[in-house]
Amino acid sequence: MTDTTPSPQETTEHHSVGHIVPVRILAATGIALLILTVFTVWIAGFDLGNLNIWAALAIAAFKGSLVVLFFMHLRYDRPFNGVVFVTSLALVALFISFALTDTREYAPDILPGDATEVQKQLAEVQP
Amino acid sequence: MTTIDVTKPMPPEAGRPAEGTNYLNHTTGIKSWLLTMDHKRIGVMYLVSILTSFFLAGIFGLLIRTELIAPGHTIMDADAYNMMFTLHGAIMVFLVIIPSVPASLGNFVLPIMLGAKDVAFPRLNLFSYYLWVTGAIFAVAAIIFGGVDTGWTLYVPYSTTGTEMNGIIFLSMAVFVLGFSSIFTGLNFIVTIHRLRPPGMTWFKMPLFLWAIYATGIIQVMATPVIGITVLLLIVERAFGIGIFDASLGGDPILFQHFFWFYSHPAVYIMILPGMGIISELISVHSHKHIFGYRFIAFSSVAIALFGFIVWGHHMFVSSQSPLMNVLFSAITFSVSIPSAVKIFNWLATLYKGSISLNTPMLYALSFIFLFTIGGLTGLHLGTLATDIHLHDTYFVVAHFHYVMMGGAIIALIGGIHHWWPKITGRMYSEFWGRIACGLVFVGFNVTFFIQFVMGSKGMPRRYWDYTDKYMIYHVISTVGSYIMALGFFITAAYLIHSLFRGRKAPANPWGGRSLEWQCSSPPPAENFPEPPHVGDCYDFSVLEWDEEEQGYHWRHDIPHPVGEA
Amino acid sequence: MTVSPAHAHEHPDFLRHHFNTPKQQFEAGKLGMWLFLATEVLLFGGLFVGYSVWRGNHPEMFKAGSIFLNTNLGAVNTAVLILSSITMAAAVTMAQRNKRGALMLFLSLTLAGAVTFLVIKYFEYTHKFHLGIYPGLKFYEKPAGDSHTLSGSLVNDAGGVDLVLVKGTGPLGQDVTVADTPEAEPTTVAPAAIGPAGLAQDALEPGDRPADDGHAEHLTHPLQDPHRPANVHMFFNIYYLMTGLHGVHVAAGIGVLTWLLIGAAKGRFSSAYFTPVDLGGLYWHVVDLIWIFLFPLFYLI
Amino acid sequence: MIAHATLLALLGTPSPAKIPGSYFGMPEQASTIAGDVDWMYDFITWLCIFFFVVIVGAMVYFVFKYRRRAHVADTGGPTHNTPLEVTWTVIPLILVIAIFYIGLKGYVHITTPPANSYEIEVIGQRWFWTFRYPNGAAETNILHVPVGRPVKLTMESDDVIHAMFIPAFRVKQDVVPGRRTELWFEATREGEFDLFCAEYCGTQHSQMIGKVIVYDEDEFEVVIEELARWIDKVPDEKLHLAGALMYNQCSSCHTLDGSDLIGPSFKETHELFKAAGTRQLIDGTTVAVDDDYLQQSILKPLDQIAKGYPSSMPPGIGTQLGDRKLQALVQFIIRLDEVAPDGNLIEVNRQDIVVEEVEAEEAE
Repeated sequence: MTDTTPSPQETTEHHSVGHIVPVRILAATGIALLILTVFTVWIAGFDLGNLNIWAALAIAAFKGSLVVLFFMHLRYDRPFNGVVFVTSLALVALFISFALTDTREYAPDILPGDATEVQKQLAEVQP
Repeated sequence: MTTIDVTKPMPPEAGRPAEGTNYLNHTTGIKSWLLTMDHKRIGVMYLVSILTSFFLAGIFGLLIRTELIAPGHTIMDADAYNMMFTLHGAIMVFLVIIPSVPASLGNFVLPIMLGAKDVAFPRLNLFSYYLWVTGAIFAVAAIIFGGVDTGWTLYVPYSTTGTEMNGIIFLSMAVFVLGFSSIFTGLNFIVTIHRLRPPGMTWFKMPLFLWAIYATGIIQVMATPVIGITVLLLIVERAFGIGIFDASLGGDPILFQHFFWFYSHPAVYIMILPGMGIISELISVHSHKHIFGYRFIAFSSVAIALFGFIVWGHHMFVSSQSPLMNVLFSAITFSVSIPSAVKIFNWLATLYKGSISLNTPMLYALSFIFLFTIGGLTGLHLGTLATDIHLHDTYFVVAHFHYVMMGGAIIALIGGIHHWWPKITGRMYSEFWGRIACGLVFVGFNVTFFIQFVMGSKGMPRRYWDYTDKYMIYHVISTVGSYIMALGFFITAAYLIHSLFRGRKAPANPWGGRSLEWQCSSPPPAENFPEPPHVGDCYDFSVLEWDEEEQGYHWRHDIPHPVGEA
Repeated sequence: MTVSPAHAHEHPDFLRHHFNTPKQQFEAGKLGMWLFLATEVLLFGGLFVGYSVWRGNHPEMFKAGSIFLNTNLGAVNTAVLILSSITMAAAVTMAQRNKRGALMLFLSLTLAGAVTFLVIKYFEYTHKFHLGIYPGLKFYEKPAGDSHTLSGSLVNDAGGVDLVLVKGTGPLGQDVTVADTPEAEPTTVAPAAIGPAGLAQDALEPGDRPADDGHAEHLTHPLQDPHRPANVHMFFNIYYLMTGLHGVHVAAGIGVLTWLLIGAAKGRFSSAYFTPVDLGGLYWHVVDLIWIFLFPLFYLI
Repeated sequence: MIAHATLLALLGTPSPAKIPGSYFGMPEQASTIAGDVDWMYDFITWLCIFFFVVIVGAMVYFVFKYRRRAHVADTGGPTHNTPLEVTWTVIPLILVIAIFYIGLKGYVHITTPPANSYEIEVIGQRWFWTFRYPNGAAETNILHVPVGRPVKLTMESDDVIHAMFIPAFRVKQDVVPGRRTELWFEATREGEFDLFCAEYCGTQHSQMIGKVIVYDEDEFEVVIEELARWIDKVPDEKLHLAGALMYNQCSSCHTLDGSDLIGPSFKETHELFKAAGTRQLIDGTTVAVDDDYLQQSILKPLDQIAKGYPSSMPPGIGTQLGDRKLQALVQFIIRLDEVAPDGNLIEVNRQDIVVEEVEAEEAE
């Protein structure tokens, strides 16, 4: 490579590498995360039925986004790095949704009470 | 687009270091190989290791075919046979085909084709080679300490509670380690292609082989971790009885199949995509004709990689997967056939009005089109729900995946080895014996596997040590074919090894290739390019001319270097 | 093409030969790390799939099992990891600003957080082991020599019988040991409406259940609770799997942080070259990220 | 399931077409769906042949026509043609959508058992199949079905995954532990057909094969009635011969000639019984080989595992036999020297050992 011909990837800020995130933003993010942790524990104390699961997951997802965007600099980073990360999350989501859809669909075919290994042993021992 | 200052044509000698030194001899000693970080040497080490494994697993394959020549006990008992087909499958898949093209040829030519000095992370590259070696050692340990008879698919509950053979944990560890070797290779190549392209090497100037390797890298990075966690779960399931997969402990055996195929279907594309990349190069170079429909081929590679992630359930149509998912997966499965068809048609169009030379690499490329077309088309029978129910787990499937995996991936690998052999070793092999051997392999392959389509549709289940007499004639033909094929491979090994010692010195560009590796000397210098190379249209052959004296092609002196014309 | 072979003057020591500029090297490293993190996400992703399906099939087991996890310790551990993430991010900023002393300070704090996390985890695990909750069915196997005994008992430190081991050989030939308790009636394995584990759909009525006050110590442990669903210890298998793999990653993180601290002490990092600190930081944040999901999934819901 | 029903409603059951036999190697047809499946199979195969001929034909023609005649570096020629490329993307797309649709129609038909199906329970075990009929009859490895009546197999596995595969009926379904899976067919011809295990299940996977025998409706009733009752018609002194008829259930693990398979050879057990000997167990104790031992080791095989052998025998085998058949097996081992004098089973026919007067008693 030459001085006069930057590679396609190179931007104008040839000599500065990476983005510096000020400590005060980091501290603010961290405090938000701690508050959210307290919040999620507090909200789990209420019996909201299935809503508990979704609330906990939503808070966790929000916390995760904060970590990724600020601690991991993704907000200031090349978009492609974000694409990589989001792709991996999307694949996990795809995997979970397909596997769950399938197991829910065939759940009626599952033999009731068929932890056979456990059951047989119990049956043999108990008179 | 970046503008490049072009003032003079690239001299044919460009990139050539002092006479006689190249990557093979610039340093010597066993240590200079074992600790090398040069992608070319790592590629060569991979090539030797992978071909050794191929030889071993090929012998297993021959033993399987020999056992099956007649019903009942022929040369081994049922347990030995079960172990044999397990090892044949596991070694071929995990140690040979998955790493074959990317790790050996990909490692060797990728940075040179790209115009880079090395891959992005040379140390990681060497590390992934040693991970491969570790995986191979684990696989050998699996044979020595207990054996494995689960089939390469490791289905639970057979693998967790059903088998008396204890090699399963070693084999699982081998798969885990080999998985990470594959991940690091893919990761390395993706970063290399993203960040190490020299000036002028835009995405659409890359040779199609690089697009294929890039698409492969995506799958390697995004799918392989799942097989890692799958075998980890398998190990804890077998060792401790965790109960995730074992129905007798409340788990779900079908879930294991989801886990397994979430990786192993995309892995099919890890195997075939690089092969398709090789064929794109071979067809174009040996026809001396610009590749037809560059963008369609490039995008079809990426499309195959992406679609490949959402079709895994078509391995589970009769597994008692829910009908809803069966229908969904069948529908998506058909979408994968389109990009493959596009590639085939584009290769044909490339042949049109070409100047086709029937030398050995080209013969392999044409064999690939022939065999892969059969393999791909018979996929239609298996993707169709109603017919798959009958054909699933029969020899029809065995024939289908051998046409794709062997007729596709392995034939492409062998073709690629012949294509780049002069570049890698600096020697020419015997063209005569090359064609003979290719013919034997081609004929033997078809005799071995085509008959298995018939046998399968007649209902012969796979993985059977014994069978009823009515299938015998097909088995006999198949076994005879496998011997013919083996003869072809032995001849190949013989003349290639012979060429190392007695072969004619290879010119820099024996075929008239246009991509950057043909602009280096044969073998290439250690540094690849002392200066960043010039990049042009890598399928524009008009800049080359034949040199009778050198018995190869060189750059035309009267034409300015074509960089910047786009 | 103009080639300036003499750009060696800006070819600093840390720049490896096949890169042309520090920026190229930095960005290659960064992309490589993000790809690696994607593989980590998918590795854990498999376990999250296992969790979802297992939970879908055995919801009652999660209800009965998660009571015995100590929410307070889990929350403290979450806070510890978040704090260590803050200090790690700060360490990167300090490296970028050439502040070596501050860099070392923040790295040390991060390291302390990692160690604290593992220490707390150690106490959580040992407490469960003390209760006789081990990962895996086969883990209960007694030493060889009496493989034919059909039952035995595990005596805890206090001299009481914690659980009875039912031991024998399964129909597939493998040795099988099943934990059971004297109190558990065979009727507790009534067939479930849905789900293969032989569990009553909701064996635990809210009234039977000890209050979740975050202190599991005074509860009868799950294997002795007569109202428990059968096989409730299977819940702990997925718990041990996921937190265990996470723990391994924390341990690896300790290695990385130590290596960074040594590098910082030797003055290897500067505003021009801080790639290892940055990449180590990315790894550490992902370890934090995964825990952010594990905590509510096991301790809260 | 709901989604499945919806699909069924949308598509309707009748399949597009039927053919009497396949051009391309499918086995004989013996079920109502076989004609559909073969039609689809042949349709796809014709399509494949068409594309194969076009592709390979073009390839061979080009290779011949444009073979290299001189060292030309470049030949010109087209480098792309977007309309053409779009065409050969879209046409295969339309074709595969069509194939998917016909496959889907057939599939929904194949996987939806009619409501009036005759139900047979199937247990897959290593390495044999057990079929149980509504009237209590049971047999291993031979499936008796009536012609012209839908039959539904409800299948469970006792150990690992197996797969029920009947090529002549074009049906296959995995049999998964912890799950109940179903498969249905309606046989169209009388005769004997192959039945395979198609999912790898270990050492004797390839011996886990059997027969489907299709009868006309009346004959079928007779056969399964006979199957349920025959053991009651065997007089006590001929019970050992009845045991010989049942030996095929044991043969994958226990030999008659003294050689070892998975379990101890019956010959060895027989000799121990004759000599009033004892057998070493894996826990180090010994047990007298007497009548009671023989019964118990069939009923509760896991309680007394002979030294040197794995504890592999499924407990279900003994309990599902019923008392009379259990006695038959015990007698079979006790009198093994009569039924298998040289390690080979003598030929026994069911008709020869069944006594009619016993039947008369039963009839009362």
